[in-house]
Order: sequence, then structure tokens, then C-alpha cells
Amino acid sequence: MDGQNGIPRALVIGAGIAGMQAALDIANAGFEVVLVERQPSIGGHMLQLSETFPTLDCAQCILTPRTVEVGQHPRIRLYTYAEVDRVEGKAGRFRVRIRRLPAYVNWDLCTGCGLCQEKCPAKTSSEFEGGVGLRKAIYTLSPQAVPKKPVIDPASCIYFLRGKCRACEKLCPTKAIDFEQRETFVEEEVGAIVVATGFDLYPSAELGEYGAGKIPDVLTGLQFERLLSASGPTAGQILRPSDGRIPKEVVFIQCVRSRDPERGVPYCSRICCMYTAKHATLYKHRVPDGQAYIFYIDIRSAGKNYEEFIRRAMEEDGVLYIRGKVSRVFAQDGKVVVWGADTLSGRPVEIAADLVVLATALVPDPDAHRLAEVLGLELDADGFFREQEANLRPMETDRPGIFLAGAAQSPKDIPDAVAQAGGAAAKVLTLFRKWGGGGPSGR
Amino acid sequence: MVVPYFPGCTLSTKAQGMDRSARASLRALGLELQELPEWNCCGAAFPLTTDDLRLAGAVRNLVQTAALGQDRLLVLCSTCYNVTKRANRVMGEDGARRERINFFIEADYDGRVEVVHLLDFLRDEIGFEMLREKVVRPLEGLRLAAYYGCYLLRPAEEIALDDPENPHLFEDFLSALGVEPVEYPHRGECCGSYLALGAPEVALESSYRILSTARASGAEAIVTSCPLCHYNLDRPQQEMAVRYGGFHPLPVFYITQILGVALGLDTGDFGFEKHYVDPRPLLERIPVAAAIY
Amino acid sequence: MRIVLSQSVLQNDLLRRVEELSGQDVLACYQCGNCSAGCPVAGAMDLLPNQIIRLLQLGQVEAALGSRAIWYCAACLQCEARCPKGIDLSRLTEALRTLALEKGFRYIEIEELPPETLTEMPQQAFIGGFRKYT
Amino acid sequence: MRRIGVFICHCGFNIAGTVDVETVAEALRKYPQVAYAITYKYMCSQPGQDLIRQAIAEHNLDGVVVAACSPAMHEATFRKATASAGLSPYVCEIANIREQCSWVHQARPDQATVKAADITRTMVEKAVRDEPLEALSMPLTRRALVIGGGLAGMEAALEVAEAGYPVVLVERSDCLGGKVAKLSGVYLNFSAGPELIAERIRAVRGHPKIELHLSTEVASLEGYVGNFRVRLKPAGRPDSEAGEPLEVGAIIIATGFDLYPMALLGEYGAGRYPDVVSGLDFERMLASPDGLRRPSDGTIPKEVVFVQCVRSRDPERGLPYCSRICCMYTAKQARLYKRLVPDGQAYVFYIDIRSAGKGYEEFVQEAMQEDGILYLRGRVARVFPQGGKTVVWGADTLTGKVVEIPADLVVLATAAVPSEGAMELAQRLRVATDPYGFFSEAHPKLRPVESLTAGIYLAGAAQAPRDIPDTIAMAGGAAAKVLALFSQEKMTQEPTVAYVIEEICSGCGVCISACPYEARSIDERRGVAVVNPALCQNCGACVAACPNKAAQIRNWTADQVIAMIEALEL
Repeated sequence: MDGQNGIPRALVIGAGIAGMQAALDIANAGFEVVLVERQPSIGGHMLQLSETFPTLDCAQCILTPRTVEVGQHPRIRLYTYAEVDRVEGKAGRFRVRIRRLPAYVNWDLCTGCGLCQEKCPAKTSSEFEGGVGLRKAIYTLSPQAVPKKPVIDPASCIYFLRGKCRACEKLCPTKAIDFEQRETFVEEEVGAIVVATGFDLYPSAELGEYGAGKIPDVLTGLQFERLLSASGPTAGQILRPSDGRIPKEVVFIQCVRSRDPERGVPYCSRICCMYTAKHATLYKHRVPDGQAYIFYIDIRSAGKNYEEFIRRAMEEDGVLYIRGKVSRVFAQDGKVVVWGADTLSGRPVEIAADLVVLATALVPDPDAHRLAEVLGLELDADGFFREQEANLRPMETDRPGIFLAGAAQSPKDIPDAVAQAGGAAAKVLTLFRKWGGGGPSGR
Repeated sequence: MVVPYFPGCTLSTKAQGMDRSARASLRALGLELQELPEWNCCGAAFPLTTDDLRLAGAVRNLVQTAALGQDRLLVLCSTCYNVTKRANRVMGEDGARRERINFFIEADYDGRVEVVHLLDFLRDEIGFEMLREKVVRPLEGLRLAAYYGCYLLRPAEEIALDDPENPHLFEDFLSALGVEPVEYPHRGECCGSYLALGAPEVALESSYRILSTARASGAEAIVTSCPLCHYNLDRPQQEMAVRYGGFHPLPVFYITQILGVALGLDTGDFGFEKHYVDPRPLLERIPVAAAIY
Repeated sequence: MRIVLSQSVLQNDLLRRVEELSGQDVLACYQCGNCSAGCPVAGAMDLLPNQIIRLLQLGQVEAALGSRAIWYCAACLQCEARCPKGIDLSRLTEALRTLALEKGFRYIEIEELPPETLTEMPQQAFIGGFRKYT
Repeated sequence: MRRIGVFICHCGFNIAGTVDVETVAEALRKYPQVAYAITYKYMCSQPGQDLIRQAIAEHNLDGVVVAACSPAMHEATFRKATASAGLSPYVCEIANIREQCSWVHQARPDQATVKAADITRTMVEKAVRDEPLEALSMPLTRRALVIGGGLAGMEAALEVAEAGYPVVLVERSDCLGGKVAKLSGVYLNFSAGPELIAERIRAVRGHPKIELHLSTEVASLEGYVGNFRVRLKPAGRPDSEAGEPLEVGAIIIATGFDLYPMALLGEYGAGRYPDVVSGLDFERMLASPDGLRRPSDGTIPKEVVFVQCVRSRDPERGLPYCSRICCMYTAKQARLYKRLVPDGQAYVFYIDIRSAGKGYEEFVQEAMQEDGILYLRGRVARVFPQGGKTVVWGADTLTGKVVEIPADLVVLATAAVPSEGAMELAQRLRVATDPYGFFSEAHPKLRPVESLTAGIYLAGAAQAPRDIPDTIAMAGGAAAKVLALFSQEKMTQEPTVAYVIEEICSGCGVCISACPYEARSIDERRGVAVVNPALCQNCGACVAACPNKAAQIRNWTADQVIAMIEALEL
């Protein structure tokens, strides 16, 4: 820093599992962290998951302590429902402008009692539930949200749409509802930045041959997670959306637009093989007399205890793996017919399924382009943040002081995202210590 | 308005009903079809090898169209439409191939003619809303299944008529006629095409799948714009009735026939008597338009 | 029969000619099977579409030429529409048919067709079919 | 009379799907000394924890029992919540009604409910007898020990040293760089291994904060997080004496991996046929200044067969797990081969192609499409010599045909196994491993870089096979944990350690030999046993050994255990 000390304070963008881990690793080493999350609460995609592979730990159970720890950490300043709007300066002294979206709720007054959500008359499709469940117009992502403060969605709020209702305002015991709220800006100064903006899923609307978005019993993997989840719309029961019946034949399709340079993305999405095996396993645990099928091209179970997990799915739960892609899915006679191929027997395969689950490709967060511009970073050809060098510098970027963690750099599973977040945190900590921050050195 | 028109071999012979119903219908809509004076066969199958000269026939028709001073060509038969449109693209895009073909047929054509099918022609030139107003015999209560087949949809980037996985143009057209279009899974699957010649058993199974799922989805008849699809779907139904238990015959209309009926035209020369499954009983259900009779 | 592989087997002239005629690169295929899954006539084939490409990848053009499957392809392009690597399989089968026909093989004999076929079938089926089969 | 609060978690579906939690709550409300009982969907969430805090205040509780998942999961969470309400964290107890009840009795919900109530009552009895202990405060040594001088170890050492803390780096061999230094190139950019890490090696060697010990291994370890005492000794010399103890506060294990022995691969002729080589041998051949030559006769191999999954994914004869790195390094080797021998042909036998990293899928697709490398989906069953060739018999499961390749060279991608001596080291460090000898992480999802022993962290392939970028990330992650530990003002330790009821201690010394942690000694002056709480790991060996019941563990006393047993309605 040209002989000058930088500010030993970090900005972490994105509060999914990678961002939270990076923030905690930095904060637990004694430094302040500004954590910015676009959603109303933290936890990211992991909070949407039911159980996690390969141990089948419940995601809520292992994650909520983390979200609580982040929410209560004395050295983490949390801005949710906010985005990084402008960044100036350089490593050691970045001036960051954060845009806080209007929640239409004064969070300082709100106690999170939940009365407004209970009484709100407007229901709409819930993004958190992947569209297979409903939420109110005033909502928190989940009952365990951190912070447990609701926001009003103007697109579904009756007052915003039609100019009357204001039921929440009347009922709120602390008078926290504020329909006049506008977006606000705050400025923060930090010395280093960790980008942990995660991933999104390939849009269902563009999966014509699979009937996604058209046939109700064709779901994405994330929607199926919500069906499996005890806190999901069916309280963990596997009921198919069209008629609420328990599906007895379930087909899982991998590589939906992954490894598909012609019509999707050229890369492998890395996590689908394992979560699909988990889906099939959990399905069998819930519906023991059902049959699960998985269409795959290559089974990629290359993590610790992953291969063993797949073997159990095949051998103990009788999940039938079929090596071949599915070309078409269509509705017929109350069934969802799947046309696939078994390249190993050399026969075409048709399955009249009750439910079809698509492992859609992971794509970069839709905001990555804007954010890359704000940060002065490069994206790779696929739209993920470009690391400085693929082998030895996977957490570093071309801009000193800005680091990458988790799926923002490329798709990765939870342990890999956590390890990389720790790695990014270490880079930040090393900088801060060099600038003379932190506690005593040496023995 | 005069519209240059390429009927193709089959419409001039074995599918004259399609040709006649087309001419009559478009006349009723105030359009005169002008048959290309010296048209020739389009080639019937887009060449899949690097042998460009097989495109010459289709290109010749386009050259004629351009020579008439016209900038578009209406092609009704799906097969001809597919071949001609793709040949036109080659002429419009590929320098070396264009040069070779031009040299061979002694022309200087650059793909300037737009190849249109009845569906996009009606949508863009007349408008489905306007068409709806012209309908004097609304086909209300008639549940028809649009059959796209291959040639109206694929290859998607070359044909670009509709979304190849979830098309709706044909259904939109039928709706304008008052029809209740029936969606069914196999409207874009292949009927078997020329396998009728080389592997009739295989073609039969393909068309059976299309017919049976259309019926299961509630269709009372199928509508197509391809004489070969028509042949594959219509003719073997007797055989299907023998082979597959529970099979019920399903009439197959040409798109132009159904248009003519809705426009209240005299269907006497529409060629219904040549269909294997007689579609006329179904039409008897539709009230005859007062304006005509 | 064990297929014996070597560089000379993999890169034979016949394969080169198939690639030339079709304009397709068989090595682009990574054997996902989508073509077979969507092929409307795969059920009647002795080899699946992906296996035809596979044989070509192994340099086994003769084996592919000898299959019934190449004559069943109606060029409906469903495989091409959904191939993740942009391979047009119908062009490969066309090239294989062309090679077979060049060698004098006829999939159908026009003289042997039943007379009602000739009177009733649309012209386009003849022209298309004769081009593919004779 | 105590006032115990009981908090029963639904754990979403996990507990409440089997156990009738309301019935359990009702049963506990009637139990002596229980002042309050309630259920909630996720007790570990913020509202769940708030519920506990509020109840402590409103109902004047002096003890807490949370009936939920295993204490390994959330004991710390709930103790923190209890402490934040002003109580000692050690009056908070966890009744495990998930792993030990709902999960294992799904088929019998009624009995599971009875058992859940039973388990909860036992913990109430324990809580009633809990002392409000305070955490013990310990000194902290801010120096790290890194074991292993490969990529992971160097990276971790550099991160910690760059942050200003001294590091002792121990490497068994006589050079730094590990496996990566032996590579002819790495995938994605084909840069050579030695060049790639030369800068790292220089940085380690020249770093003033890094004390490097080559040809050295760890002889013994004593102590605990923040206060380890480690002795080193010359590597590979069993008779040599261990040196003076070094004090370190944290340890990073980065011992990497080895390859499955070639000698055990009969059907591939490894070790017997000169032209059958391992992947690591092939790396050397690729880097040879004389160009690529096959071992038998020095000719340039024109037909090269690569065989993947050699004893990986092979529970019968090898290892059940996937070695994770072979798919990519095989693709890289085949592509490097094509660069050296453009007119050669490469074949790869595989089961599944696992190219799931950034740019990896594209790399493999280019190998197939641009370099014409033929991928064959199937295993190789036999390899035998014939007329100067090495013939490979394999299968192509996609055509359903068997294939034969008369090859010039066969390269085996042998399984990655734990580094030699990893099990021994694990015993010396008292760190858990999996059955194969890879070091066990504290939690596979959220704590992948921590071992199950506090203060000992894991980096790289020592935990499981992983490639270079994943190793770099994980080494950084381990370093971050060390930096967080070192940043603390002081170290705290659990007070639930052993103590001696001196009145009944006879000073017999049985407990001293029973203690595996050297935490006990005899106070010669008073003739009684004493405990060093810093070393005690509350294992209970002394309690079992003591003939007089003078050895006890705080908040795990004999009285408590007996009361817990008596609480069961048997």
C-alpha cells in the first residue's frame, strides 16, 4: 500500500454459504466485515435444500447455526435486501456505495412477530419455493429467516396494485409498515472485497422439449428440493403438483442444458450428479414402493464418500441408472411420458412417469454482469467471474484486493464452496495482517 | 393482389384437392394465385450430402419468381416449402455454394425472394383477426389437431417459422376459423415420410402413434399441409384398424380444405372423396353458412 | 467379433469420405444418446443412431453400412434439433446410404414395388425415396 | 428446587414426522423441577433461540434441556443462547431425540414418542444436578506446524506466514513440491509442474517466518489446541532420537497422497511388461529431454492406451472410491502426448468421464474433437505382450463390442491412496481417519478443512484426493482457520474436565496410568491425585479406574449418571 496502511475491513458480496463462510472466517479472526445480500435474508440456495449429500444431513439443521451466527456476530454488519451499487478506489481503500431496496417496512421498528404475513390477503407464487408454493405479498423467505424482517413485494401487494388494503399497516403492533419508503444509499469503506454471488438455474421457460413450465408434473431440481423439505409447501411429502397424488414412477434427467454447447452451456454443472442421486434416494425413503430412474451421460461422483453414495442409491434403493439423454417429455393420459435412450443396451426407452425432475444447468447469477462492471472485473465466456489463474490462483482476480468464493467463480458443491470461501478469507486476512491489523503476532 | 405460387408435383396431380381448395380460398380472401409459368420439381428432399447441384431445381423456381419481379413465393406443400426455403437460404448466404449453383443453372440469383407458407402468409398478409372476420361458417365445436410434422419446424434455425418444441402458429390459424385446436404430444414428430416406400411397417407405426395420441387428446380430425404426411396418416388407417385393437379412424384434412370450409366455399372439388377416411360426415355437424346458400 | 483398433483402422479412407460427404465431424460426438432417445423410428432399428456414430468413431464404416438402421432414417431432423454438439446425424446416414448405393447396393428395386404404390403415393415420396434408396 | 426449561425441536420433519412432540412436551411439563416446556419447528433458528432466551427470563429458569439433534450438531449453539440469557452455558443440556430416536424408529412412531420423552427426562435429571461452571482460560501459542511440503502444505504455510505468524514446515522427503513438482504439465494450460511451483518453493525457502525441516517427520505430539508440544525426528530412521519439543498452537496436516502400488496389478502386467507404466511414470517420460520413448526399446510409441479407474471404483479388488483426479490428468497426458507425437493415436478407457471443474468439460471435449483421442467406455480386462506390442483387451460398452488394441505403450491411471504412513501419523496426532487412511473432516459439508480434533486442520489430498485448484482453495481455508484461532486474545477451554474428591482419594495412582493424556499426577506432599485441566480430554478413563470413586468429571458425576438411569420408566 505504498507504505500506507489499508483499511482492515472487508466487504463480502452475497450471503449464501460461500459468502457467510468468508464473512465468518474474516470476522472470527478479529476484523470487521460488511456483508451485502440482495435477498431479504441470508443463507442463499442452501436454505432451500432439504437434505444434503452424502450424509443426508438436514440443510436447515446444519445451516441455521451459521445464519444465526452471522446475524448475531458483533463484527459483521449485515445489509440484506441491498446491492452493491458503486465501488471506487483500490485495494486498501475501496469506497463502496450500497443501495438498500425499499422493504416498505421499517426494520428498526419491526420485531418480526409475523402478524402482517399471517393477515396479508394477497398470495403469490413464492420464489423461495421455486414456484411450487405460495407466499404473501409481505413476506420473509422462511420462518427461520435471518434477519427475520419482512418485505413488501409491490408486484403482488393489493395496496400497490389497486390503492387500497393496508391491512398490514393497520395490524402492525409497532407501526413499522411504511408504504412511502424509498431506496436509500449507504457508503462504506473497506480494504478488500470477496465476491460470493453464487449461481442461478437455467430458465425453465427455455426447455421446450422437456415440457418445463408447461406440464405441471415436470419440476426442476430446486422445486423438487422444496417438495422434499419438511418446511416446504407439502411439509416434506412427495405429492405431484397436478393432482396431489404420490408419484410412483419418477424420472430424473441430468445434464439438462449442461454439457450442451449448441443449446445450453458447454460446461458441466458439477453438482447435479450428486444432488440427483440424493433426490432419488430421498424419494425412495419417502415412497418405498416407488421406482426412481436417472438418465445420465457420465456419473460424476468424485468427492469424498460420493461414489459410495451413488452405489447405495443403485444397490440399496434400486434406483435405475440409464446411460443416455432424454430427448422428449410429453403429457399423455395423466402421465408424463419420457423418451430416452439406453446407450448401453442400445435400445430406445420410454417411461410413463408420474413425475419428472430436471437437473437444469447452473448459470451465473443474473446480476453478475452489472456487478463485474461495478467492480472492474472480467467475466469468463460463460459469465462466471474470471479467476487470475486457474490452477494456483483460483480465488484471486485481476484486481488486487478483490477475491472470489464459491459458485461465483464456477459451479461447485457446498464443501468446495466452503473451502474456497476459507481460502478467499485467508487472502483477505493476510492482507489485513500485512497492513498491521489484528492481534499480536508470533508466539 | 396477385401472389406468385409454386404448387409442386403432388398438388398438381395426386393432391389436386389441396391445390383447388387453396386457389378458391385465397380468391375468397381477395388474392389471386399466380402459378409460376415453368416451374419444376423442387427436389423433394433437401440434399444432406455436400452435393449442391441437387438444389438446382428448387433454385430455378426462385429464379423464375425473381424474374417475374416478385419478392415472395407462396409454397403450400410442406415438403416443397422446406426444400425451397432452405435452398433459398443457401443462395442468400453462402458465397461459394451460391456461385456453383448459379453457374450450373446459368443464373445470377442471390436469395432475394422470400419463401412463405400459407400459415405465415395468412398471419402476416391478412392477419388472423381479419381472417376471423372473413369466416362465414365458423367451425365451432370442431376439435381439430394441427399436425406440423418435420418440415414446418426443422431445421429450426433455417425454417424459423415457429418454436420447434412448442409451436402455436398452426393452432392460432385454426382458432381463427373457430376451431377448438387440440394439443397433443406428437404434432411435431415425423409421420414416417418416404419410409412409406422403403419401410412401410416403420412408417405405419409412426403415423399410428400420431393418430392415436391425437384421438386420445380429444381430436376429431387432423389437419396437415403436406401431401406425404396426408398419405401416411390417411391411407394406412384401414391396416391400423386391423392391427391395433381399439383403433378408431380419424379424418385427415388439408389445411386449405379446412380454410375453404370455414370460408363457406363450395367443397365439391376439394377432393374429399379421395380420402381414405371420409371427412364429410364430420363436416355435416357444422351449420352451413347462410350467406352462401 | 473383437474389433481390433489401431490408428489405421480409425483413420480409414472410407470414414474420411463419410465425413466429407456429410460435412460432419464424428469426433464431436460424446455419446450422450439424445439422438437415439428422440428418434421416432429408433425402436425398429438394429443399431441405435448413437451406435452408428460410435461405429464411425471406431472406424467401422462397413459395420455401419451393413446396418438396417441407416435406411430407416427419414431425415426428420429431431436428432439434429436436440444434439448438444450440433451434429446432423441425418447427414451421416445419408452419406452412408450414398456409399452403399455407390457400391451398387439397392435398398429397394423400383420394378418390384406394388402397382398401387405407384399410383397412389405422392410424387415427393418417390423422388425423395428413390434418391435415398436407389 | 431447580427450574428447568425443556425445549423440544421438531427439526422440521425429521423429529416431528415420527415423534409426537406435543405429547413429549406434555409429559415433561408434569415432570418434577420442570418449570416450562415448549416445542418449535427449528429450535436452532434465530426465533428458536430467541424462544429459549425469552423463556429463561420470563420463567426464571436456571437450567435448560433442548431435545433436538445430536449434541455434536448444536450443543454449542444452544449453550451460547443460554449464556446470552445470563446463565452458565454448562447448565444447558441436549437430549438427542433425532439420531438416537426419530431417525432410527421411523417405523414405530408411538414407541419413538415414549422413548423421546424418556431421553428428555434423563437430561432433565442431569441438568438438575449441573453446576454453573465457567470456561477455563488457557494460554495460546501463535505458531503453526504444517506437516507436508507439497502444494497444500506450502500454500497453507505461506498464507499463515504472510499473515505474520511463525510456521514450522515439516517435510518427510528431502525436497519441497510434492507430486506437483513431478508433473510434466498441468491441465487447462499445460504449464509444467516444476515451473508452476518453483515460485512457491522459493517463497517458502526464503520466508523469514517459515522454519523448514526437510527429511523430517513428526515423532510425537502432546497438548491441545493452542498449546501443542511436538517433537520432530529425522525421517525414515526408526532408531533416531526425537528432538526437543517445539511449541505450536495449531497444526495443518497436508500429507497428500500416494499411488496404488503397480506390483498389485496382475492383469495389467504392471511391473512385468516394460511398456505398461503408471501415470506418474508417464509424466516423467513426457518430461524427458530425449523426447518420449517407450521403455522396452526406446522407440516412439505410436499407439498409446490410457486406462482409467485402475483399482479406483473397485470395491472388490481395490478401493471403492473415485480418485477424482485421474479423468483430468489422463486427458491432459493424452493431449500432451499428441503434442509430442502428432501422428500418434491415443485411446482412453473410462467408465464415466468426470470433468466437473471450471473449463474441464471443454478440455475433454477438445481432447476428443481436436486431438482425436478415442474415448472408449469400458474397462480393460487384460493386457499381454505379443510381437513387440502390448495388446489391450477391453470393451466398448456403447457399441456393445469387445475391442483389441495392439498398443506400443499402456498408461495406467492407478488409484490415489493415502500417503504412506498416514495412519501412523494419525495415531501419533490422535486424529481420526476414514477406513482408507484419509484424514476425517469435522463435517463433510460445512467444516471440510477442520479435523475432529480442535486445533488440527486439513489441507489437500490428505483429506481426500483433489486436484490443484481445489487443493489451493482448501489450503487457504485451513490457513484461515489458523489465523482466526491466532487472532484470539486468549483461549478458552471446556470446564467439564476431571477433578478429584481429595477427601476420599487414597493416592494409589491407578488413575495416572489410566489417563491417556498425561493429565494426571500425584501431589506428593498431600498424597492425592491432581488433574491438569488443560490436558484433560474428559474421556472418563480415570473415573472407571478409580477404586474409590474419587475421580469424577464435572457435570458428568456418578450421581448424575445414576439419576439419569433412574429417570427411565423401564
